[in-house]
Amino acid sequence: MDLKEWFASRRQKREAMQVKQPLTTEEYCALWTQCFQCRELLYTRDLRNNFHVCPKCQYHFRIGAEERIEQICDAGSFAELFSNLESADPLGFVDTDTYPNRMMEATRKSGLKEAVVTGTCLIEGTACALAVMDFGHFGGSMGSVVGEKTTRLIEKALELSLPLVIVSSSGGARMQEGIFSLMQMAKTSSALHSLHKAGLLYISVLTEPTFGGVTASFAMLGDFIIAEPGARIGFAGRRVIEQTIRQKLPNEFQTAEHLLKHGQVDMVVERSRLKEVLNRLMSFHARPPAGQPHNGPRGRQAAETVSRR
Amino acid sequence: MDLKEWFASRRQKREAMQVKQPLTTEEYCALWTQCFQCRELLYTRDLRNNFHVCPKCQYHFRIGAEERIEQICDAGSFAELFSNLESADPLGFVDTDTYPNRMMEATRKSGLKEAVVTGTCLIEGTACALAVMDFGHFGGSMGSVVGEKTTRLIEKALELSLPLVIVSSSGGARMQEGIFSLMQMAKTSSALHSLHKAGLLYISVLTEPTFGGVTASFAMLGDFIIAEPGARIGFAGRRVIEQTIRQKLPNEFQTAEHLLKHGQVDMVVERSRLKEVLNRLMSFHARPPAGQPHNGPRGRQAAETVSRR
Amino acid sequence: MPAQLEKKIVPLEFEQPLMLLSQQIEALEKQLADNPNPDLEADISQLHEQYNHLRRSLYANLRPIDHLAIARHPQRPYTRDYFDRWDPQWIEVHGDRQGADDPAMVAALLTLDGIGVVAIGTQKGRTLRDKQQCNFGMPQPEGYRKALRLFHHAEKFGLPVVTLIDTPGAYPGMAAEEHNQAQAIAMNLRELSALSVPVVALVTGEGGSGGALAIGVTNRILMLEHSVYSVISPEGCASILWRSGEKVAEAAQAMKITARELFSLKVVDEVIDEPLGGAHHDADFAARVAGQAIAGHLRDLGKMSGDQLREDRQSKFRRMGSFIESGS
Amino acid sequence: MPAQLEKKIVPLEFEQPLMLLSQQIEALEKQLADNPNPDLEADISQLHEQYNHLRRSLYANLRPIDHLAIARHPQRPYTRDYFDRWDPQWIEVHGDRQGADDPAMVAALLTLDGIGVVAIGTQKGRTLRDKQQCNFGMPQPEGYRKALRLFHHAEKFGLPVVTLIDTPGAYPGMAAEEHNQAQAIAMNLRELSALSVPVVALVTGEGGSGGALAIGVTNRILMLEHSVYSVISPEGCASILWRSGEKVAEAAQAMKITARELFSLKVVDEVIDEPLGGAHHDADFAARVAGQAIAGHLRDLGKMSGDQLREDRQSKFRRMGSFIESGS
Ligand SMILES: [Zn+2]
Ligand SMILES: [Zn+2]
Repeated sequence: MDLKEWFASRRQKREAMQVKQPLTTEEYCALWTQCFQCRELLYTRDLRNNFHVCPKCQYHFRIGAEERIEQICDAGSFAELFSNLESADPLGFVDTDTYPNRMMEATRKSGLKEAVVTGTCLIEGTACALAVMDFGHFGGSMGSVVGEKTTRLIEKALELSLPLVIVSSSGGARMQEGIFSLMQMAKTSSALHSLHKAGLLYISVLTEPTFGGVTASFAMLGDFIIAEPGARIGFAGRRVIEQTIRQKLPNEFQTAEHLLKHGQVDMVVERSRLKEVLNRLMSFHARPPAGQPHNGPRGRQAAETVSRR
Repeated sequence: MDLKEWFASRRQKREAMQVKQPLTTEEYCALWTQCFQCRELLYTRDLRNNFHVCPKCQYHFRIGAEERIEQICDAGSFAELFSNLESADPLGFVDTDTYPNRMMEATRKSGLKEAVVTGTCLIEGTACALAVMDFGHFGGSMGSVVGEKTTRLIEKALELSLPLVIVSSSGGARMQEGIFSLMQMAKTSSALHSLHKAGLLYISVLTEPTFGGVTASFAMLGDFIIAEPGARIGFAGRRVIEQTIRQKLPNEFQTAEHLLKHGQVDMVVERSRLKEVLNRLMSFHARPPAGQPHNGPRGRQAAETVSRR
Repeated sequence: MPAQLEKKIVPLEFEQPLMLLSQQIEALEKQLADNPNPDLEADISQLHEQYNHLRRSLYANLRPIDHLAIARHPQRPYTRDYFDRWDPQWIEVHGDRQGADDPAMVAALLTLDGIGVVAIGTQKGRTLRDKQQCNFGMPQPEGYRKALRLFHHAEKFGLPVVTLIDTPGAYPGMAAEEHNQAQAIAMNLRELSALSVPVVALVTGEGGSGGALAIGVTNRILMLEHSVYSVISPEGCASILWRSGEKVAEAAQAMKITARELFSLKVVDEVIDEPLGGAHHDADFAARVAGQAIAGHLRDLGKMSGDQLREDRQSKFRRMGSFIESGS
Repeated sequence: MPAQLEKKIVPLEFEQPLMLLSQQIEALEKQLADNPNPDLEADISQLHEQYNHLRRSLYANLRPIDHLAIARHPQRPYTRDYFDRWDPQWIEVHGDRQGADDPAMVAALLTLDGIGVVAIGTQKGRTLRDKQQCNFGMPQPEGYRKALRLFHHAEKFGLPVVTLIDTPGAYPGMAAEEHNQAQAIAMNLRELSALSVPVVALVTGEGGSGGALAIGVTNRILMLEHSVYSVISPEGCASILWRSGEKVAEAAQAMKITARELFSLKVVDEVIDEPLGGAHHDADFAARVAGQAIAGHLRDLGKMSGDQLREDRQSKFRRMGSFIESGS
């Protein structure tokens, strides 16, 4: 079988699967993946071992919450929290389909119950509260559950004096929850005020893509904001802006690198270094400064708390 | 005697006076003044009664500290403070003349001992601490005495829980005091932090011209910043900028109106309304808001304190 | 002659039947003036009655999209109209202190029913020039930063804050993105949530998305009867979910954007009645009623301490959302 | 061969005699290599001695304008050079969060002699491209606002702050004025004065006016031996007071801009010796000595409480100035 035939058969196989049953992770990650940017054909296992970053052009593929957690948490340290929350349908929303049907579809595609996974973990030995959004679930849109889980995680960080890391990826609001979706921006931001006042560290990691209500709330409120290379990040979507200003936007507009230049993110960090950088930032801020008694060894206390779980 | 002759004789008279003795205010304010902007010839007494604002084109003439105090304080209410401070010559500074000689010359011209006059007063019945700078004295430059008097006034406002009003007019630093001149920026700004934390109101009034170290310290730190129409205000001088960027600046650049457009001042207020606006702002912030017990009637207490003086 | 015709009010599409009837009445009244006739007079009187009946039933049965139309009526009172009526001597303050003054966000010191407040509101602009200057009510980051400066000012001086919301949303422009619109909004959400002074919002027209919420994290949220508040414009929602620009009415219906629906959902604390037909029929009246309602809430809130006010506001938004929690 | 020639150090004007001597030595040494000769060897040895003597006496008798020249030496170590040597793993953080990242103001998290600090410094740029990007070390308002963000960050986390000063001053440009350079500096003065963490400044090169002071309101002010600090550049002072671009040396003399003079005036707390000829002769050494000095002060300051640190800093600047107070 030559490559062309192989692709054709894979396509057929995929299509067949899509109508029959949810894809397992194994099946979806077929043997070969073509780089979106440089078009190189990559052996999927290698790609995965390389953090899903193209070894040729450094293109950072989107990854789901599960893989992200694998990449940045110490093995086995992630303890999920608040997984018992599920979306309701407060408006009885129907567009061309009902909201409950769309939720089922999202879960079938992503294997997740919601667009954010929350919990505590160790990152190179440093304990923290971690939220990871998954664009693959309902476009990473923020409904009541995303807002609630994130808020509860912030409260958990406050309770345990843990640093907080949120890895964002979102298309924006969950329109099907109407005003409730909007209000999650206020809820999460307000909780972050308490965290801020308590002097706890919050690192926001922005990944491809992060837009709308998520950007305009917790994602932009980090003490440090890290973006992944090439990630597109903004408030308004590219198309909306182009329609408004009636001109084409430059290619680099709203990329991580563009945001760095415009002072919106602290650093652009390749995925392979993310874990290390997160740990360094957390360790740096956990250490009591020379002779300063008013800043306790938060990190260490916290690690004990988490490992006691 | 026709007008031309009259001018000639006036010029002669002036020149004669200048070599003989310091001019008194009476002599200096001759009968007629030509508007710098519209060239209209104005009867000086009328001009003075009109706040030294051209009735034809609204050009705001520079006025000295004495006249400013007259214009905005309730008659007889101004009680000067810290007039016992005089400049020293810490560097033994000599350029083409000595610093002490230049100080004497400045005093001869302005009739003032220093470039700022400080005290307490009532403005339409509201007590406040007031500093007024005088560009006519040493170009309103900030040396140790300007910094010290201003700082003491801020401390006085803090002590008496008075709102603070500073009317600025300055060419910048007093170069003859070298580093000490620079440090007045830190001294005054630091004192304003205490005032700010104490929740006291500070209104900064910017008048023609306000530049350099004064702008980059207390003048820009007001809770409200008011500018006089047409006043030129900035950090760097126009000429320095033009030399740096090698192009002509637009006419309106660094005017009060330009600053308003660029979000740097709260309002541009004509001189005839300044007293009223100052009072309204101070009264507004003195009043305890409805049912809010945590904001006492500062204004009234303060007025008693000042009238008890 | 019906009052709204005297004031040259532009009729909305759903108001066409009313307008036709009113034109008929006008024509007959002209005829009557030229040629007095008791029968005609009786007819006219009956038509007047019919008109009033139609008017009441029309406004009693508005669809969400009709409310939206009223909320966006070009003659609807804007923020400056309310400020003018509440305190003719209100003091405007300008600027973010960092480079711009955004006319789409108006900041004021004013006295409302005897209470000195810091008032902030989005402004759409009335004339074409105003509209352009105000970006049709869409603030830039600089506008949100001006608001934030005034929020902190209010905190410093213990002044209550009133916000008026009437915006399609934050401006989706290039400079707005580059100046970090998202961060400007997020900071306002965070800081506004934690003020220790009473904060009350009134949605006067359109409450558009995060751009509205950025001045809407308040102890009380009031809405004028015909105002709307939504996470995305019905047009945007229709084009994304229905992939059709024609399904705006359906989107408006599905999202529950009207004052009364949001009151039922417990997101909004009070719906303020407007003059029949909308606030633009009697701006003075609308401003008076709205001002009194806000002042009432400020007086209530004024009984709380700073900590209580912050706690009240934060727990209000803490509760927002709807989800299912299974036993874990 | 003298060390500084090996490193291809660009000589300053006042260093010309040294350079001539060094060239002579070089020529003779070449000759010696081709043609061994004990007399020549003795001559050379004597010349070396003479060279060292001249060098010591030259650097012991520098005029203010010579210090200025060393402070501005194109090979002088810049902020990034110090950071690299103090902590090769230092983490750079960027941006004012509001639209720009100013390369003329570098912000870092780094560990200095075991102490984690927030470090801020002006950066002149080494290559032509760097220089242009860094505006030759003249920050824009956005740079000062980045610094302010990091000052507040340090306060939140109880981290000491170290600032490195090497700037001709804030940038006198059009956008800088429109973005309110003055306010950016003033806010830094106010906020920096009130931090409750230890703050130490080191003037490494030029301390230019308000643009330097904006990161210089610190508990301790240290200066490298050849660095300068002044209210206006000697050039600016000469052109204003002498109305002559040729009186720069006089102006530099009159203003008392050198580290030792400012130490005598009690404005500066410590003068840090540089390698003979200046820090650019041995950047590693200069960085080590400076780093140890700073760390020492941080350790001293670390014994104070937050309130004491603020009080210490504020009263330090409260005392600055020289005036006559007559009995009132
Ligand atoms: Zn690739
Ligand atoms: Zn005139």
